[in-house]
Order: sequence, then C-alpha cells, then structure tokens
Amino acid sequence: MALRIPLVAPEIRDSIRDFLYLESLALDERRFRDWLSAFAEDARYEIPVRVTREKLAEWELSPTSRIFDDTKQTLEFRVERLETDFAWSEQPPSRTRHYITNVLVEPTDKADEFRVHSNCLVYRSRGDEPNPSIFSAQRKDLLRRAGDSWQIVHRWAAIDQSLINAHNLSIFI
Amino acid sequence: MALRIPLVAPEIRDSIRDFLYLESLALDERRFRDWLSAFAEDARYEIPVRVTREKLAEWELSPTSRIFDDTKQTLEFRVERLETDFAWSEQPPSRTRHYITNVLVEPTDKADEFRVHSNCLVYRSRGDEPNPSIFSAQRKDLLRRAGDSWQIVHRWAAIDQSLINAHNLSIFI
Amino acid sequence: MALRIPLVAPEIRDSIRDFLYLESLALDERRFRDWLSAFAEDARYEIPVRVTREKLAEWELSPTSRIFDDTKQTLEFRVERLETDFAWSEQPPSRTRHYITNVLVEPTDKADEFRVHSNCLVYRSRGDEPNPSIFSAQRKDLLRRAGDSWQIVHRWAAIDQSLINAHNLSIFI
Amino acid sequence: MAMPGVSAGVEQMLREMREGVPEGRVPARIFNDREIYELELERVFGKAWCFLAHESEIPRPGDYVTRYIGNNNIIVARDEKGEIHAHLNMCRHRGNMMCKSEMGNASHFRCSYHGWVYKNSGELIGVPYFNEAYERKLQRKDWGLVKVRIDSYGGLIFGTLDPDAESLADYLGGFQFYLDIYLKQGLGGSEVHGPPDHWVAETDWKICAENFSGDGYHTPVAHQFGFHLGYFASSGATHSKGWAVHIPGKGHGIGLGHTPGMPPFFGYPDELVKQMHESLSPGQLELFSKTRTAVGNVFPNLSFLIQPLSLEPGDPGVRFCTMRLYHPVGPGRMEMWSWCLVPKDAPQEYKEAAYKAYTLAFGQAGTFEQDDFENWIKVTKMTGSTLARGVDFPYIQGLDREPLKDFPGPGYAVEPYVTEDNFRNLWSTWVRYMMEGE
Amino acid sequence: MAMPGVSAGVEQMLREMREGVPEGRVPARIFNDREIYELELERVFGKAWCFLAHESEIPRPGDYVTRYIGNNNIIVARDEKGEIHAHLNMCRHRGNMMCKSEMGNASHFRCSYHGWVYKNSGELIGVPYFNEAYERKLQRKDWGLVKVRIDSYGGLIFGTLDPDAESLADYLGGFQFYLDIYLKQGLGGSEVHGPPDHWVAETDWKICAENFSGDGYHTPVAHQFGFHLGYFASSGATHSKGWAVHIPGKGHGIGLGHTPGMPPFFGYPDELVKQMHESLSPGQLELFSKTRTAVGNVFPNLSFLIQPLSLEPGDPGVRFCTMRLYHPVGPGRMEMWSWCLVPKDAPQEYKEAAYKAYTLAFGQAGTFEQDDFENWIKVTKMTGSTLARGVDFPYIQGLDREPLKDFPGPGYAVEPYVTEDNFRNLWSTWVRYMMEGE
Amino acid sequence: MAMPGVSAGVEQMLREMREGVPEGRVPARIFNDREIYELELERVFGKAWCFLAHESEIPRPGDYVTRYIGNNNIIVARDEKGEIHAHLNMCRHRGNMMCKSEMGNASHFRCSYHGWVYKNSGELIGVPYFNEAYERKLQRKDWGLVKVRIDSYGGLIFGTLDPDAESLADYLGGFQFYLDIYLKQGLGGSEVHGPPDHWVAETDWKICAENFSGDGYHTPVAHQFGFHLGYFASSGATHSKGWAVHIPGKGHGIGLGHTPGMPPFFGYPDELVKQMHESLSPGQLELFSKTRTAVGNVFPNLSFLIQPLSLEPGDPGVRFCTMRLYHPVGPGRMEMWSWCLVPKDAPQEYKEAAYKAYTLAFGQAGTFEQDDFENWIKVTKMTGSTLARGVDFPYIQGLDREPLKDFPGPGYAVEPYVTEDNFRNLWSTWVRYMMEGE
Ligand code: FES
Ligand code: FES
Ligand code: FES
Ligand SMILES: [Fe+3]
Ligand SMILES: [Fe+3]
Ligand SMILES: [Fe+3]
Repeated sequence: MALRIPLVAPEIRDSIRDFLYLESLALDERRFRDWLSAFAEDARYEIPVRVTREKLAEWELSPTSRIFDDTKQTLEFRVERLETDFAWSEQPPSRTRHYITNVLVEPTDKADEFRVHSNCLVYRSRGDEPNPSIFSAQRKDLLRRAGDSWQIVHRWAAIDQSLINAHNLSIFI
Repeated sequence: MALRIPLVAPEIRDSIRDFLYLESLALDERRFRDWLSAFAEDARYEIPVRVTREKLAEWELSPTSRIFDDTKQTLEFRVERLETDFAWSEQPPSRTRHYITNVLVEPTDKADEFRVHSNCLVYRSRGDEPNPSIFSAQRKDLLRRAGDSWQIVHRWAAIDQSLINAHNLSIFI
Repeated sequence: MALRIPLVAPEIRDSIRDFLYLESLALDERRFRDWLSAFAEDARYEIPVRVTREKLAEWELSPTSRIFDDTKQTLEFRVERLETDFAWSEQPPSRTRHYITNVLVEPTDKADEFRVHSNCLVYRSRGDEPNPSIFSAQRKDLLRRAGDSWQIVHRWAAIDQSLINAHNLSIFI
Repeated sequence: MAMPGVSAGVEQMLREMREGVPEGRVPARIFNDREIYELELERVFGKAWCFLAHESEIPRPGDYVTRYIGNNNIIVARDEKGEIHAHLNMCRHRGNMMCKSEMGNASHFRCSYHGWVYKNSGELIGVPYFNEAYERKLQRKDWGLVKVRIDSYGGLIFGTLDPDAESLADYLGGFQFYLDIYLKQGLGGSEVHGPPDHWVAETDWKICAENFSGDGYHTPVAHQFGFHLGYFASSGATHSKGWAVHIPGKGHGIGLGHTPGMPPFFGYPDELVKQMHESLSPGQLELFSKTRTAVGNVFPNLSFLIQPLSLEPGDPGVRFCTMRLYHPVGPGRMEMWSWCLVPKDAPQEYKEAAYKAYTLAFGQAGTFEQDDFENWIKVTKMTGSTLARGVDFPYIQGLDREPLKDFPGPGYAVEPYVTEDNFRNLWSTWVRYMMEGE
Repeated sequence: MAMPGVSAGVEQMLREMREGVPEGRVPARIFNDREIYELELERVFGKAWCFLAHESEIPRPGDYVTRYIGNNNIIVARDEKGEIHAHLNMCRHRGNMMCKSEMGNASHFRCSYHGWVYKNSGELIGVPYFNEAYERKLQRKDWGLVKVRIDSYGGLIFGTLDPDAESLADYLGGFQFYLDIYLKQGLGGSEVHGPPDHWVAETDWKICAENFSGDGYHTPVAHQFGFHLGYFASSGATHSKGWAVHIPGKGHGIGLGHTPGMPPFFGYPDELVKQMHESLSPGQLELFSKTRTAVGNVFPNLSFLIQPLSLEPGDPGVRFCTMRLYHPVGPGRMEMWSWCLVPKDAPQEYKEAAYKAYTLAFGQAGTFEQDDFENWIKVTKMTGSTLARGVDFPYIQGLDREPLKDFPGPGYAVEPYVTEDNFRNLWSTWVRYMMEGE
Repeated sequence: MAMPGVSAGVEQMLREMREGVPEGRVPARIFNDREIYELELERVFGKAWCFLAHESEIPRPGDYVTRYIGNNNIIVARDEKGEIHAHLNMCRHRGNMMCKSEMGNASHFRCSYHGWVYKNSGELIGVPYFNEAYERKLQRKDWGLVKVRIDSYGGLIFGTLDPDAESLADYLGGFQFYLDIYLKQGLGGSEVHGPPDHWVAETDWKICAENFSGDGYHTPVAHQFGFHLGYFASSGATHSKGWAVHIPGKGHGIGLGHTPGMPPFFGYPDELVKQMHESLSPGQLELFSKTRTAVGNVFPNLSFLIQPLSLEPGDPGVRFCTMRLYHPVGPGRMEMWSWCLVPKDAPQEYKEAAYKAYTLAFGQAGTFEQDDFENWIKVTKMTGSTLARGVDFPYIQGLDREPLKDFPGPGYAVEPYVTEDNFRNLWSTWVRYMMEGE
C-alpha cells in the first residue's frame, strides 16, 4: 500500500533525526563552520527554482534553474563571506529558526546511506521589521554514516513558492 | 497528574507517527488516491465551524456547523473531482506542506484502535501570490490497525480561526 | 565534532518529548492549573528582551530586560488572574497552538536533571481577526525527574523578534 | 455639477456607466478600486437595507449576534420582552467594543474599559463615579448605544443606516414572492442549521452579487466537474432553460433554472412538498415546482441558492438551501458568510442530508464554492490593473427581449434562464446609489 | 480659508472639534483615520518636542541608539567629547540607512552602499574616489547627516524637527515639577533598568496618550482583577480620590491617585524615601508622598507611571516606575516602547523587586498592560467605522469645577483624581497643532 | 498649468526636479511615495517600451509565458505560425484571468468562468450559448483579448501600452550597440538558461535601475567581501577605470569597467571569443574586449550585467551574464525577475560553469545580489520618511566633464567608469515622462 515505505531501524531513524536537529541548531546559532562540517566533501546543496504550472505539466521544479546550486566548495565560499565584516545582507544577522518535522528515513541500496524526507519551515526575522519571512520547504537529503554520526551527501530543498516573499536568501535551508 | 495520559508502547507510537507523516506526504505530493487509501471504509472526516465566544461559553466549536462533514464516499467525490481537468480551485494546484507535530497516542478500549492527538500546521501557496495561507489545526484522530499499517477511522481537525483567512479550502487537513 | 552532543537514553528523550507535548496541550486547551503543575516549586520562567545588534555585539538578548521574569508564585498570579472574569486580554480567549519541534535532550551533572532544547512556534488567533500572530522561540528548559514524569525547573524562551508583532503577550510560550 | 468628494476620473466613469448599462456596457474598473470601495461604504452600505441576521439565530431573550453593515459592527439582540434591537457595537463613552463575541446571551452589556453598562435594548443604565466624576450631570438618556433602524421579512432581519430609507417592504418591492422559495420551505418555514462559516477572500463583493443575481451562464463551465461526473441534475444541452426575474429599479434579481423531465420539487422529501402546498401560493407553487435551481440576490449583498446535489452520479439528488452575505472589507476584498437554511418541519434525516449536501457543494470547502471563488479572485485581480480601466464588459444578453406576459410572479420576467437582464438592473441600481444626490 | 492639503471633511471636523472640546465634545474619528495620521506626522510630530532617549541609555562616548520621531529614524549618539547629537539615520549620498542596529558604540558610521563615512557627530569625513569621481568638487561640509535639534531635562533627551520650536523648557512649561517624581527617585536620579521592550499594536497612539494623561477612571474596571484579587492598593470606594493637573495650552497632564490611610511613599524602601527628602522640593514632597499612582503624559506621546504592585494579596506592595513612548506607524497603528526606570541609588534588591513588579504589571506581558491594549485595539477598530464618524464622545467630567487654590505645584490642578480636565487640555492642544498656521 | 490628477506637492517636486537634475540634484522622495508610484504606472509604464520576454523562453508554437507591464498581466504567446503576440491576460466577458500559469503551451485559451475561448493569437472564437443567450448578436471580432503592441531586438521582446509610442528602434536609439555585448555572446547569440527566479522586495524599482545604469561606485564597498577575499577581478585602486555611456534623452545607460592588465574577454572560453570576432563589429570588439564589467539598463526597468566571478581567490574567474527586470508592485515595493543568459553556441561545461557562477553571485541567493538588496530596502525605507521629503541627493560626478571624442560606440561616452552622467540622463528622462503632456 502506497502509504508504506520500507522504514529503517528505530536507532537509525532517531539518530538521523537528532542529527538534523543538531544541524539546524548550528544554523540557528550561526555556527556556520560547524554547519559546514555536516557536509561530505563530495556534497551537493540544491534549491531548484519553482514555476507555477498547470496541473499536469511535465515539471514544476525547473530542471535547469536553481536558487542554490552549490558544492561544499561554494558553500565554504558563502561561509567565508559571512565571516567577513562586509556581508551586509547578514549585518545585523537574520534571526532564523528551522522547524524540522515529518522526518522519514528510507534505506538506499548502499548500506551506509539513507534517503531522508523532512519538512522544513524556516522562520526568519530581521531588524525591527515586525513581519518575519516564513519559508516552507520539502527536503530530500541523502545522508551517509560517518563514524557514530552522519554527513549530508546531498541536500535537496524545494521551496513551496514560485514568487518568494523575501528580499534575499542570505540564509540556508 | 493531569499532565500524564496513559501512553502506549514506543513501537506503536512511532509507527503511528510515521503513518501520519506518510499520509501527509501523500497529500503534499498530491497522491490523492494514496491518501484515500489511508481511510477505513467507515471513516468520517470532520472539520467543525469555530465561533468566537466568551470564555465560559458552552461551546466554541459548533455542534451543528461543519466546514467538512465527510464520509469516505464524499471524500472520494472530492478526489474524483480533483482528478478531472475542471477542478479550477486547484488549477494550478496549491503547494501545500503539512507540518505534523506534538503527536500523542492514547490507547482506547479497543485493543486495535488508538486515539491520536497531533498539531497540524498547513502551509499553502498558490500561483504568484507572495503571501501563503497558513492554517493551524488541532487534530484528534481515531486510528485502527490494518495489517502492519494503520487506517484512519475518524479524522477530526479543528482550525484555530473563526474567520478563516483563505478564499477557499480546496485542500485537506 | 560540534554536531554531536552527548545524547541520552531513548526512553528518557521520548518521555521528555511527550511531557513537552502534554504541557503544550494543557496550554492550548487552557487548562492553566494543569500547566502550573508542570513547574517545580523553585521554578523560573524567563523570556529575555531581544535587541537588534551588530553581528559581533556582546549580546542580543538583554542581560537585564525581560518580557517575562517569573517564579512559580508569579505564574500563579497570572493564572489566578486568567481565572477571573476580568482578564480582558483573554476575553474572548486566544486560540493558541504550540508547535514543539527539534527536541534535543542533554544530560546535566545532576542525574535527575536534563537540559532540553526545543523550537517552539506559537500560532495565536483572536476574535475575527484574520491575521494570526505567529511567535517563534528557541527554548532551553531544565527538567527534573518527578516520579514517572517531569517538572520544569527553568523555562527559558527567546522570541526571535526584537519588535514583536502582537498587541500583548497574554499567552505563555 | 461635480460630485463632492469624488475624483474627476471616478465621476466620469460613473456618468458613462449610467449611460452604458442600458446599452449593455459595464466598466471593469468598478470591481477593484479603492475609491469605489470607499464611496460604496457611504453611498450603498450607508443607504441600503442590509441583512443582519436570521431570527432563528437569536431565538431566546438575551440572545445576540454581532454582524456588520459596511465596516460597522452591529449588535443584534433580542431583549427580555422578545423584541429585537440593533445597535452599533461601540461604547458611547470612548468607543470601546461592547460585545467581543460573535454570539452570546446577555441582558446587559458592560464595557471593559470604564464600566459603562447598557441594556441589550441600548439604554445606558450604569455609569461609574456618576457623582464623583460627573457630578450627576451626564444625561444618561442621551448616551445610549447608537441605534440602527431594523425591519424584517420572513425571519430575515435587515438594518439600514439611513433614517430616511423607504420601508423594507417597499425596498423589496415584490421580491418577497421569490424569497419565499427559500424562507417558506414547509409549514414551519426555514431556520439556520447552525452558525455561518465565514472567510476572507480577495474578491469584490459585487462579483458575487452579480453571479447570484442569476448567472446560470457560468454553471456548465465553472462547475463543469458536476456535469461531467453526473453530480448535478442538469446538462449543457438544456441548461439555458428556465426564467430570470428582477425588480426594476430595486436591484434584486433571481434566476430559476429548469431541467426538462424532472419531477416537481425533486430532491425534497414528499412530506415537505405536501407542506409547501399549504405554505406557498398557487402562483409560487406553479413556478417553484418547476425550478431546479433558484439563485437570487437581494440588493446589495444578500444571496440565496436552492439546488439539488447528487451523491450518486446520475440520481436527482438532495435539495439544499444556502444563504450568503458578501461583506466588503476593502477594495477587492470581502468576507464571505455562508449559512445553510433547513426546513424547520422537515424530518431530521432530511435536514442532515441537506446539510451534508450543502457542505459538499458550498461553504468554504464546498466543491462549487471553491471554483466560484477561484474565478472571482482572478476577476478581482485582473480588473484592478491600469489597462482594465479602459475596458467595458458586454451585458447584452436579452437586450431586446420582451418580458413574459402572464408570468405567475411580480417583476420583470424573461426567458430563458441564461440572460443578463437581471445584471443590467443590478448595475443601474448600483450606479444610481453611487450617484445619489447629484 | 481652506487648509492646504486637507480634505473638506477633515477640515470641517477639526473646526468643529476646536469649538467642541471646551464644551466637552471630541469626535471619535480622530482615533482611526488615514488622513488624520498623515497630517499628524507633519503637524504634530513635525513640530512638537518628541522623546528620543534617556541619557542612561548611552552612558559612554560612542554609544548610540536609533529612535523615531514620526516615521523618521534618528541616531542619538554621544560623541568622543561626551556631547550628545541626533541626526536622521540616512546617508546623504543616496539615502541608505547608516546604523542598522537599535544600539551600539561607534566613533564613525560608514555607509554600506558606497562607503561615505561620517563622524558620530554628523560630519561627512570620508568620500571614496573623491578625486576620480568627484574631481574634489563635492563640498563635504554641505553633506553631513541631517541634524535634529535636541535638548534635555532630567536625563530625558528630546528632539524636534522644527527649528523654530520654542525651547524645551518653555515647551514643558512647568511640567518639570511633576516629571521629577519619575526622574528624581533618590539622589542619583533615575536610570533605565535596561533596553525597552517594544511591540506593534493596532492602536492609535492618542488613545494611550489620553489614558496616561490621568485616566484614573478606567482602573477599577479595566484592571478589575487587581482590585478583585487584592494586588492593587486601592478600592473602588476611594479610587476617585487624588488630584489631576495639566499645563494649559501645552497639553501635558498628570493624575495623582491617593489611597486614604496609606503611609507616605509606601512601596519605596526607607533609605530611598530618605534620599527623596533631599532630591525633592518641599512642595513636591508634600504632594508626592501622598501619591499612590502618578500617571502622566508629556505631549504628544511620552508617558510615565509610578504605582505599587502587591505580590501578596492585600500588602501595600512594591513601587515601580515605567516610561513609555507611543510611536505612530500608521492609521490606528503604533509601536509601543516600554522602559522601567529605577532609582540609581536604591539597593539592588529593590531595583530587582521593582523590575519584577514592572514586568508583572507592564511591558508586553504585563497584566495591566495586556488589558489596556485589549481595550485600546477595540477602541481603534470601532472608531474607524463610517457610523463612528458622526459620533462625539463626552468629555464633561469636571467641566465647571474651579481649579484648586494654593496647590503646591504649577499648572491647572483640580480634585478629584478622576476627571477629564487634563483630556480637554490635551485635545485642545492637539487640535491647535493640527490647525497650525490657519 | 496644474497637472491633472497630481497633488500640488508632487507637481512642485517634479518641477524642481526638472530644474535640479542638470545641476546634479535629485529629490529623495521619488524613491518611496504612493502618489509617485501610481503616477508611474500611468505615465512611465503606460508609455514606455517594457520588456516582456526573451524569444528563447517560448521557442515552439503554442508556447506562452505570462508577464507584467506595470500591474497588467500579459500573455506572450507564439502562435501556430510561429508569430509572437501579446495580450492582456483578461477575459473580455467578465475579466477572469485566462492563463493562470507562468508558462505553458496551448493553441487556445478557455476561460474557466463562462467558457469563452480565444486563439493564442487573441481572437475570440468560442462563446457558449451563442444562440440561446446572445441570440447570435455578439460581434465576436469586437471581443478578442486586449492586444499589446510589441517589437523585438536581438531576441528581446518588448511591449508598450501606448499605441502612439515611437518605434522600438528609435526608442533604443543606438543602445543596441551596447546590448549586443549581452545578446550576441557567440554566433548563436544568447539564450536563457532556464526560467527566471523572482522574488518580492521592499525596494523601489528605480533604485535598481539607477544602480544598473552603471553604478561602479558602489562595488568596492557594497561587495567589499569579493575584493577582500579575492573573488572579484578588480581592486579598489583601479576600480574607477573604464567608461560610462548613455543615450541622451532616452534614459538608457551602461557602465563598462576595465581592469588594467587583464587579457581581452578574460573569463570566456577561447572558442567563444573566436565566435565573437564574427558576431561583433570591430568597434564593439575593441570596446567589449577591454570590458571586465558591463552593467547597463534599458529605460525604464530592464538591466543586464556581464562580469567574471572567481571560484578560487585571485584567479580571473568565469564570466556570466544576467538579465533582470524590476517590476513595480507598490510604493517602495517590487518584484525582482532574474535570468541567466548563456551563449547558445558555447560548450555545455562553460554554460554550466557560468550558471553556477551566476547563482553564486546573483539571483535571490547570490552573494552580490544579497548585499545589493539589503542596501536597497534600507534606501527605500529611509526615503519614505517625512524629513527625507526635504532632502536632495547629490548627482554631481562628472558634471562638467567633456564627452569622449572618437569613442567607438554611439551615445554620450565619458571616462572614467565611475561617474554620474548616466544617472542624470536617467532622471531627466524619467521626469520628462512623469510630466508628459504638461
Ligand atoms: S469606553 Fe466604555 S466605558 Fe469608557
Ligand atoms: S548611499 Fe551612502 S554612500 Fe551611497
Ligand atoms: S469571464 Fe471569461 S467567459 Fe465569463
Ligand atoms: Fe457558481
Ligand atoms: Fe490601564
Ligand atoms: Fe551591486
């Protein structure tokens, strides 16, 4: 029945879920170097551009356009930038909170890699602006076991808007 | 102490929680037939009308008025409609994300049925409208064991608004 | 690696998580006396004032200013007030929903006390106002074992805004 | 000549509209414009008879509901003697809101700011520190709640902010004949099934008002799924059949859709039909028994619909009745209030079935309602653009048709059901209100 | 005769208000109207002395805070010499915001767009590519930050956008005597306990300003829980007792509530009371020692309150002092800024106790504050409706009372505490500003 | 004399601006003002040639995209014959939106309200109940979609709402020479890499338009991190070097930044450079080969940028090309549309590398874009305040410089890159549009 996917051992599911919480805590506490360390050397970080299409369109997430199209190297470029005093978009810093829910863990054909589904609601507030930005995203990550913790091999997050209601995306999802 | 309810075995709680995640994934991926299959043949789906009342009013959720008052048959009516090319309210489709949190599972007097409390925040975005609709609901479901998965016997969801800030409810909660 | 904190036994983590869900259910169902009973006699309840500061400022959460600066006694003052017919700010009552996610439990040097991290999104709707207030907060609680349940020794919640978009805070986080 | 407080552009548009409507032209701009909205609050909602509540919503002494006329929040209360009163829900001392709930029961209202107390019939009876602060000089009788003039028909309570408005009976001007199809379902008449559900939509209230003045034209397309899946007892081939009636100069209009070959009053339980032979007049019986769909609007913003919905593809279905109010809250923005009216004396199981059919078709999650609002928010969006300001829409259907002779009911009646006569009457009435006094 | 840039309707309303206030009438409309709001930005907040900051918020050289006057964001900075300056927080090159934080410490401000650099005293001292781009032709001295005129009293820094405004001393016009109850708590005077908390409310700032000009009338009802549960040292029977004082023509007003039988300065620690015998004048001592509640407003939008709060039902409680600013951000919309002022030289445990009492009673989660704002948003909502536009509120309390002879302080003083004299002065001052120059 | 429908204040400001721009003064107020915004919709976006789409976005018959001119939603469709058409995306019957998607493929559009059907070339061809409802009297040919006049250059499709507007070629007035640097990357020209990403920003569109008219001045500061970390092939010392060109009276402007010592066309693959020796004219080659940064704007709101980005600190980097549209949606509010243009005939790996560089630098998450918008929302916020209304900004850079003799391209060209000549031309053009007809 389509509402059943092969799920994994409770310890693995729980450990992965805790890892995702730790990852988002690093982001929300602006420990960007810690956050980087959650990514494998061969990691990709992708946020596709969403387009409003009719119901049966072949795609809604552009196969060619991306908002983020990063490797670990370019993520490091971004983090390095945030560490300068000239990253104006984050000066003063955004206040973010990542709400990670609906975590589902699927096995892959590699014993040490797992496909992880999660919903990610990001609350972001800046300065004295009373209206926060709220981003909703579906995430599909590929995680790889790294010792007794995990690494992100692929972070794929699709934002649930085609016209995004924020003046920039100087944060991570 | 009132903050303790008899809770159930961890496997059951986790399995039910995963089931709710799988159910909402079906909705958010618009696999409406899959979603229907989550309901028992004798299922009811109810969303009562909420009224702003004084603190001690006998009720805030109308005993007679409902936004949804469905059986599995009428849910199928709705799904069948969504499958046509003329369901304008979902053409282009809404982008929804169901954030399921605070899942608590209580035993009932039937060994194979459980009362499940959850909070459900629904993010919904349409077209190039930059402001999404955000629905907050308290859910109380009755779930029944079905083989090694579950079925919804009763979905009860109360939206936390009396004047709802959306032009329609062409989605499910 | 900075993304690893010493985590606790699954039963403890799950039991604490369920306790937090039960606590917020008491709030959302306005069982304020039940909610009070979740606090230890020596409990503190604190919400610091947040200030928009440059990236490297010594603090963003004021060391001296607080929105809530309560003991169990003053929380009881507030609850007692809510029980009168003259608590106009909650007449009619707010409709709240507490979304508790990202729960991480750390041991402390006391065997029966645990440091609990959680994200708390509070949805609040009043009257026929179509726009709800949405509060985002990082919580760091200190919980103490109390029989087969728990008590809050310290509730610390930092709201992720410096200019808060609500006419009052007549609710709890 | 110039209309005070009206911009040259809007005045010009209204003048042209007044000329254009009889020739079948209505400007797109009226459906989404801030100035039009503000003018409407004053000239339409400040003058017309506006729906407040159904008597069955406040059955007992002390019952009240809070409603709106324009942007004015109104308390509609039944006093201890059973008499109904309407007042602005605002304390006369400093303007606090008196009743903060949508409904309740109270003999008195006490203000939460300084404690002035009013009877539910509006009199000010309690003033704290009357001696110390007022030295007994405040004239209590001068400071009651602001009264709103009301009147009712068939359980419908209307109010008007205009003390000089004509009587409600004159205002309805014969439309009562048609309202009875909704209000006299059976001997006991109709009652609300429960409180309305209401929601906000980025829609101009007038788009809904026009649609429910008898837009049978949209049904086969906007609600195509119903035809396609067999849940609606009509077919594209015959859907235009039936009648359209309006009350000239009053703005009220109704469309009566007819499906050939369907039994009289199909979708109602037999015993209810029997009752209607007593509750309705012969002329009403003749007309209503042939009616599949009755979709009507009382100017400005109160609508009704009776229609069957099939739960099994192809079967005639169960008939339900909905009452709806389009409450303007901004340019191109409204609150929708939707009730289900059930026959008081019908069997409980029919009431339940009718209510289920209503929720499946109308109300915020109703499958017909959903599609209507999706279209309406788009109309609103598009008509707000600068290019749309130069555009007129065609309203020429039935432009030179003759009204029907010896039609059983009052007003201007035409065939077929699908026509735009009612809309022209709606818009010429609206523009008259908008240009009032000039 | 017509007021330039003012609609006929608003001008008419203001004229009638000018006549009506002395007779005890104020129009509801002023509390929620877009045109009134925009006019206020220009005529009230563009002319009056407006509060910026307390000196204790920027104690060290280089300290700055960013504040607002009307919708203008202002940097208030202490330069290296310790002198305080206020400037519009806008780069003169292309208008970028200079300081994006609420507070900080900097000797220079560098613009993040093109890099112009200003001293915290406002002078432009750095211009990139001065040779290549400007050929040295830009006159740096002409392009400093836009200066805002400031002056201070008792640690309160005020600014005005009107170069021709009277001096702050004249503007306060004797109200200093009463401000001292808040500013001279003990020998060291008062200081902020920490940064203010601030929040947005759908409230018109004037409702708050009136309330804090001495609305003792609302307390037993709006804050009834405090009386009911014994957390507030007053009783309905005696609550009207005390005095109300205002500065005619200036708009400032204060209410001084008195509870019979309470010890002088109850709720303060003894040593602080001892200090106040030095910090205050005999007249002040006589008056303030009898004062339970001191609730005052400096025109237009700065308020103060001293009041005791009991943590145990029935005990006299702890006295706290709050300072609040009502910052308008739209029609019927404001930002509330709330500080706690503590006596610099009081024992730390008293400061902590006073602050705890403050947070329990005021600030966004304060139990008194909560109820005030709930009432105020409702007043704002109701006064924005079309029917409210025709409504006046009664302001007749104390209309024909004589001012007190030989009252220890300046201004127009009356008995009892509960009266509306202060409000009439507030509104006649406000309407004079609004009609300025006509 | 008075400008109809314009307030005295704004008219006065525009008159002073018309005088001030040639002397180097521009009023802050134009960057955040409701009245200016509404006037722009009519006078700038209702008159100018506005960008709609790039031909490569609708390559096949039936392809369409929906875009905006001002607040008008426009369908840009390629018909079955391959011809491109633009129409207001509004049904002529009642104003419903025809295409609710951003892109798609359809030969016909069917309205979801009453079912009218139009060809993608705009003709009305289907009207339900044409006999029964319209008695065949509706003239279909009169009720096609509202046509928008279009023309194109180098793949760029522009539309104008003004039937009397000059031709696109005259409108561009020679700027085509410079546009070729973006549009003729290689023999196959440029194509979009995919659909644009777009987002909302509390920014006035004109701030972006000015910036991209050649604001080399901001780069070393606003994007200081790039210089600091070595990701951008320029240095503060030499950054002012290069040229600025504009088309007098047309408003178009471009800045061409030059980095001494860099190889010609650095950052492009060799084979692409080879192609450009064919696709470009000698004059273009001479100029473009020396260009590090080409940042230009077509009046009013279409911009382009070519620039290299280094992924390894210090290396010359990869050259990418972005096209951007600033779509106004309110006072101080816009939608940003950002495309990446890639050379059709370049190797796939270069296209990918260029796109990656684009996303890292521009687009909503681009590190350069992020900082620009952070500055721009702050400029917008500050210029909306009452004090800012009295403030002019200085635009004196290069005020008395002579244009370059024998510059290879058309228009008014000056040295260095960092100057404000282009901006003065932008603003004098803008104010002419705003005062049109008076
Ligand atoms: S506002 Fe109602 S008593 Fe004052
Ligand atoms: S805006 Fe400040 S330097 Fe240009
Ligand atoms: S609105 Fe398009 S057919 Fe009626
Ligand atoms: Fe319909
Ligand atoms: Fe109060
Ligand atoms: Fe830039």
